[in-house]
Amino acid sequence: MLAYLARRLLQLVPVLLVASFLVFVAARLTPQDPAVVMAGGRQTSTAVLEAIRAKYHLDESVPSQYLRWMAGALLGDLGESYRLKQGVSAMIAARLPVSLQLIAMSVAIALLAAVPLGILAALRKGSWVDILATSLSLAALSSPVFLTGILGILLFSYTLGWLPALGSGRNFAENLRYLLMPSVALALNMLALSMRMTRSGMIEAMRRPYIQTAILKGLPRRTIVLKHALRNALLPLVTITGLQIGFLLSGTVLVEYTFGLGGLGSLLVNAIQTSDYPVVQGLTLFIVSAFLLINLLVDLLYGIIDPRIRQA
Amino acid sequence: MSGLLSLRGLRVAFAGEGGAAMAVRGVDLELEGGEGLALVGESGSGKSATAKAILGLHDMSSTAVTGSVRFEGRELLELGEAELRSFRGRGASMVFQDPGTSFNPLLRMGEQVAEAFRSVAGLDRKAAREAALGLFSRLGIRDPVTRYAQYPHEFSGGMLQRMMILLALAGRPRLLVADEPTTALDVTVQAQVLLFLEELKEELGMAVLLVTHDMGIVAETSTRIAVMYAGRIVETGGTAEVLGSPAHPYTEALLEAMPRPGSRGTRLATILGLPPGVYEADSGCPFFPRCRHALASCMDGLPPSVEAGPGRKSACFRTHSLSLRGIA
Amino acid sequence: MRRRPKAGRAVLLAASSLVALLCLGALLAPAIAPHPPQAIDLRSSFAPPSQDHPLGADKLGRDLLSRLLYGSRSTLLAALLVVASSTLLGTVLGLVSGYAGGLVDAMLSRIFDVLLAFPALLLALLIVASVGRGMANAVIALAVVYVPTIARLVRSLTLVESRLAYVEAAQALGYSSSRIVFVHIAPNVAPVVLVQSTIDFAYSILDLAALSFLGLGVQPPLADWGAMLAEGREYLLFAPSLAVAPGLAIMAAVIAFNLLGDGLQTRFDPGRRGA
Amino acid sequence: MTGGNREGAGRPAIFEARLLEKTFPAGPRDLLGRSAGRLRAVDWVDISVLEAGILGLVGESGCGKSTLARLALRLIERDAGSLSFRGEDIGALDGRGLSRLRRSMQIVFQNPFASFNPRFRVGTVLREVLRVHRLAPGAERERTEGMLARVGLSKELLERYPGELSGGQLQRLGFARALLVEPAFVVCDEPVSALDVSVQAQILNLVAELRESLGIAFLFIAHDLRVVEHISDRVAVMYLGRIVESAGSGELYLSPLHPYTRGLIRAIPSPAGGSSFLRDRASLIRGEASRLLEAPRGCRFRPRCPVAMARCGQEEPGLTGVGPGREVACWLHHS
Repeated sequence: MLAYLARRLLQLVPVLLVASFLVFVAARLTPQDPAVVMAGGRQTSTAVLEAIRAKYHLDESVPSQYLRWMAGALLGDLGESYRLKQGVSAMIAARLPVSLQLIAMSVAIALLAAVPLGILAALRKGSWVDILATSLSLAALSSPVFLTGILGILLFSYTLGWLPALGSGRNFAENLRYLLMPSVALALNMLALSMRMTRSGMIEAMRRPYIQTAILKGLPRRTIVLKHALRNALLPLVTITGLQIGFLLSGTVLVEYTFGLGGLGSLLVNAIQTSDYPVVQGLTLFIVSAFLLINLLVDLLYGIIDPRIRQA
Repeated sequence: MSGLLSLRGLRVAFAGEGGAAMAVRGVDLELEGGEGLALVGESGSGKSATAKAILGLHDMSSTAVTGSVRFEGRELLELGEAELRSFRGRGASMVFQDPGTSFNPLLRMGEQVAEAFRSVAGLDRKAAREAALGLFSRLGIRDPVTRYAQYPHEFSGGMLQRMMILLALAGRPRLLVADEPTTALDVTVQAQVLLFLEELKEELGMAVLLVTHDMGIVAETSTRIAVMYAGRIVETGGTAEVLGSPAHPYTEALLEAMPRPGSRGTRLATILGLPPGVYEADSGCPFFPRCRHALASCMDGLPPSVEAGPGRKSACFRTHSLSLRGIA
Repeated sequence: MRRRPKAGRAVLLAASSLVALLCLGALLAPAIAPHPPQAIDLRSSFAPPSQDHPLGADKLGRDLLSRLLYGSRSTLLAALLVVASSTLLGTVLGLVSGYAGGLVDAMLSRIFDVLLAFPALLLALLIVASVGRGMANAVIALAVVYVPTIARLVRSLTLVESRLAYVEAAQALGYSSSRIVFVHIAPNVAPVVLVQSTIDFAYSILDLAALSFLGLGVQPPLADWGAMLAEGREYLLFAPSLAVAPGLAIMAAVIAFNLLGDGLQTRFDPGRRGA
Repeated sequence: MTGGNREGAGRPAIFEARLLEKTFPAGPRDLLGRSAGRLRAVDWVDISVLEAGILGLVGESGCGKSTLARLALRLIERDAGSLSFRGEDIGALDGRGLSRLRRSMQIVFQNPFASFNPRFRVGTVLREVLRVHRLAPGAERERTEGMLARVGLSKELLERYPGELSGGQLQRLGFARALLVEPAFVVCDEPVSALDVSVQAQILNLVAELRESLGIAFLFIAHDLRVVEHISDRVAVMYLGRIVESAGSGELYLSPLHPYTRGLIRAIPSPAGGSSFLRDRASLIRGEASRLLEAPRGCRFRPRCPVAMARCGQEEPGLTGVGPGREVACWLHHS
């Protein structure tokens, strides 16, 4: 297992290096001159622009700028925002908690609902529970998060007045209320997909010969389902977790934007809209690294569930 | 004489894309306590579906099982889920074809064995663990404590099948149904597993219904044989008698198609054509189109199963007028 | 019991009719839209639904129904471009990668690894941020984002097919690699690719709308569902239909393609090969 | 060498392999994902098939017999060793040479259901062979129909899809496809193991008939010793990547020399009864073959051998002639 972990970590290095280079180059490809952006976009004298370029090493070659940036990144310094003149790392740190809480709540909501629903739908295949769950999951899969969000605001904030429409609270507890609607909106897609995977995994698992062995042992149905079938049924769900997390991170951007939450997603959108490239590249690098690490953790989880993978 | 197991007019039909797929079309079969009976047939003959029906293992949402399955006088097809659960493992038990898929790949082997002792034999956690470790030792597994914590993929196919057999016998059932238990194994391992099964049969005295396609295995293991064709039993009798002088043309054809010592350089007899499909309705003897001894009259209805000697039956119109070749 | 073929056929029929309806609406927009999509009429600002404006009008008095109808054109066309280009490229790369193996496979796989290291929308955002906003760039960005997913899928299918005896038989008969890949393997992976590209069609409608919603896709004043929704969001309190209507249009289109994907999957899935 | 046997006295070899070797990466992997071990799938194998002869190759699953089949046809590449067809070194052929070889050597596979592209009609499959090799231009229909008749299939099948055919029909079709290029040598990789006994008999008869009438030579691979002995002139027994015994078919069956061969024969359940292994437990081979990840110390069969000696743990016996046309790799039979 340790060797497996080490091997997977080692494999991450080149991927992350190339990805970071892509991120860096993408930010350099833009038609706008960073120096002009930094100067506030107004007409500025060439001398001032030259000074800005020299200060931020924009006059150096792209590879050397990249190396400088990466060296900083490794030490936790992702550069400085053109607009706000703040350190990108500090900006990320300030906005991370909201995003983390949002994502954590969404994952919890999605999985807690999806797995039982999926099991139920699989065991009662063809029943009204199954048909209802499958149809609703289609709707949930098909609704853009910003639409779900807007409908939620219309219903729960404007009409019923139960939940705040926009913004976030001052602390974790207050946030539970503020983030409830955004996290449900964000969770729906994952919930639907997870429900479908659990359902099909369960149906498949219940057909396997080892389930017949379990039946022969005279085990109660509960044990057969929860102990023998469920683990196997969850394997396909774990397999697509990487995909799900990708959706989740993408969805976070939209949800934060829709609900005016001050998290990483809205930071990214604002930075892109205002051509604040240090923020764009720093934040992208951060998200990509996090994404890769989560995927690695999921792979390890897969190894924990499935001994055949662990020992391969 | 009250038998252990009695099948009467057993039918199994699966819901398929072309309607009801009739896998078993009326099987009558008797099994005495402690007896070894082999159920033989080619693929699609309905032998596995018959075996699963005895244990009530068909998925009832898509399968219709009708007729009668009596075990020690009790009608199994009328049992509820709870009664079936206590019957399985204690009354009758089963071993499947592929030991590699018979065990849950994600659970430790020891746990899977101990679980059976807890459930079927009613042992507590500690006693079940002891029983499982004892089972490991009995199988000659070195270092049973380490192996207890290993997973199915770390065991060989032959070992898994032997474990499966012992698991199936944990509740001391009077009948063991073995569905092609050695088909997935190599021939040397097959011999080991068959021998193992034979020893257990002697030791525990349970009846064994062995489902197989291999006449050699039948001859080695079972005192009686039932030959299945297209969802029906066409011939039953003592193994030596049936193989030595078959009463049904299908049995004869099967035996003649087998390569055997001394057959080199000769043409093997073959059975032309295909068995009737699972959706096809009966018309005359099902073997008629492929039968070398068929007469035009064989198309008139289903041949009844008739006496063909002491303890023997054959479902052929010409049972008494044919003299068929067997193997010496 | 297997899902009954009848139910599968009903899903397929419903989905195809929905998709057909969408395409018809987009094609006939100039004929059936009551107004030109960009026609400003300040007297009708925030007009409620009426004979003249069946769904009402927006702040500039532009007819909502007409804008929705025209919006479907850009959405469907853009999604089609994204899916067609990414499927074509992804399939070819996946086939080659899976069949050739060795160095070619290793290099392509590493490239896909890197692209897949980005959450999908994030990569699209990054590309749009660097090449500039607008519909054409959004299409390019999403096409790039979708290629590795398709390629991975096709690669794994190709690996499975390559091990089947019919491919080995073709090799033993001395058929050329390109014949084996494109004549023999490709038709056998096609059904799965078709299902995936249908689902991708649904996803690309969502992603395109998301880019427009963030102001990085189709630019105003062009009629586009995502952009309309973003605009309408500002008047959510007193004219909710301006945001909700385009949102529901997006959802309906996505449901149609997801349903089509589901239907195709049940159609292709059962018993593809004997034994 | 496997060549000089009584059955084929005077006939030259059509196909020969010498010191053939193939390993696959296996076992635990290191930090860079490379496997430490190499599975020795085919380990110094010599075989030769005579013109119009049938060499049977028998062994249990994982012994390397299917790998050997693919090596012979160069569907996969060997690590070492030489291959020759009618005296010509075919190991180094590429491009045009290989394409010419494909017309001389063909293969029929184990699983008939996977052997055909499910999307092509039978007629398309067969005509494609002729087209690619530019055979019988203009007479494709006659050729394919003739070939179907040759393997005992009706020409109505031309319009059917493989999914509509039975296993036996598909396996005949496999022979038809292989025979269209008029090969002189056909490798059969477990062609009957997926089939019922009645269909198996049809295929065995077909192989015998093809050899008689067309003079085709076969390498016939199976795990069923009875099948191999029925169809072959000579039989080679393979164990964990190596040939351990070879002899004329009848001779091998009557008087096996290698303990493995003996155990293999004893393990076959016999429908005639009498020779039951259940009554003669001592002759049973113990244990199961495990994968060879490194060269074994001593004889590779020793862990399961009922008659192993001290020497068997030190040195691996080579295949040695012990009589006319008989070879065995066992210290018991080395003088």
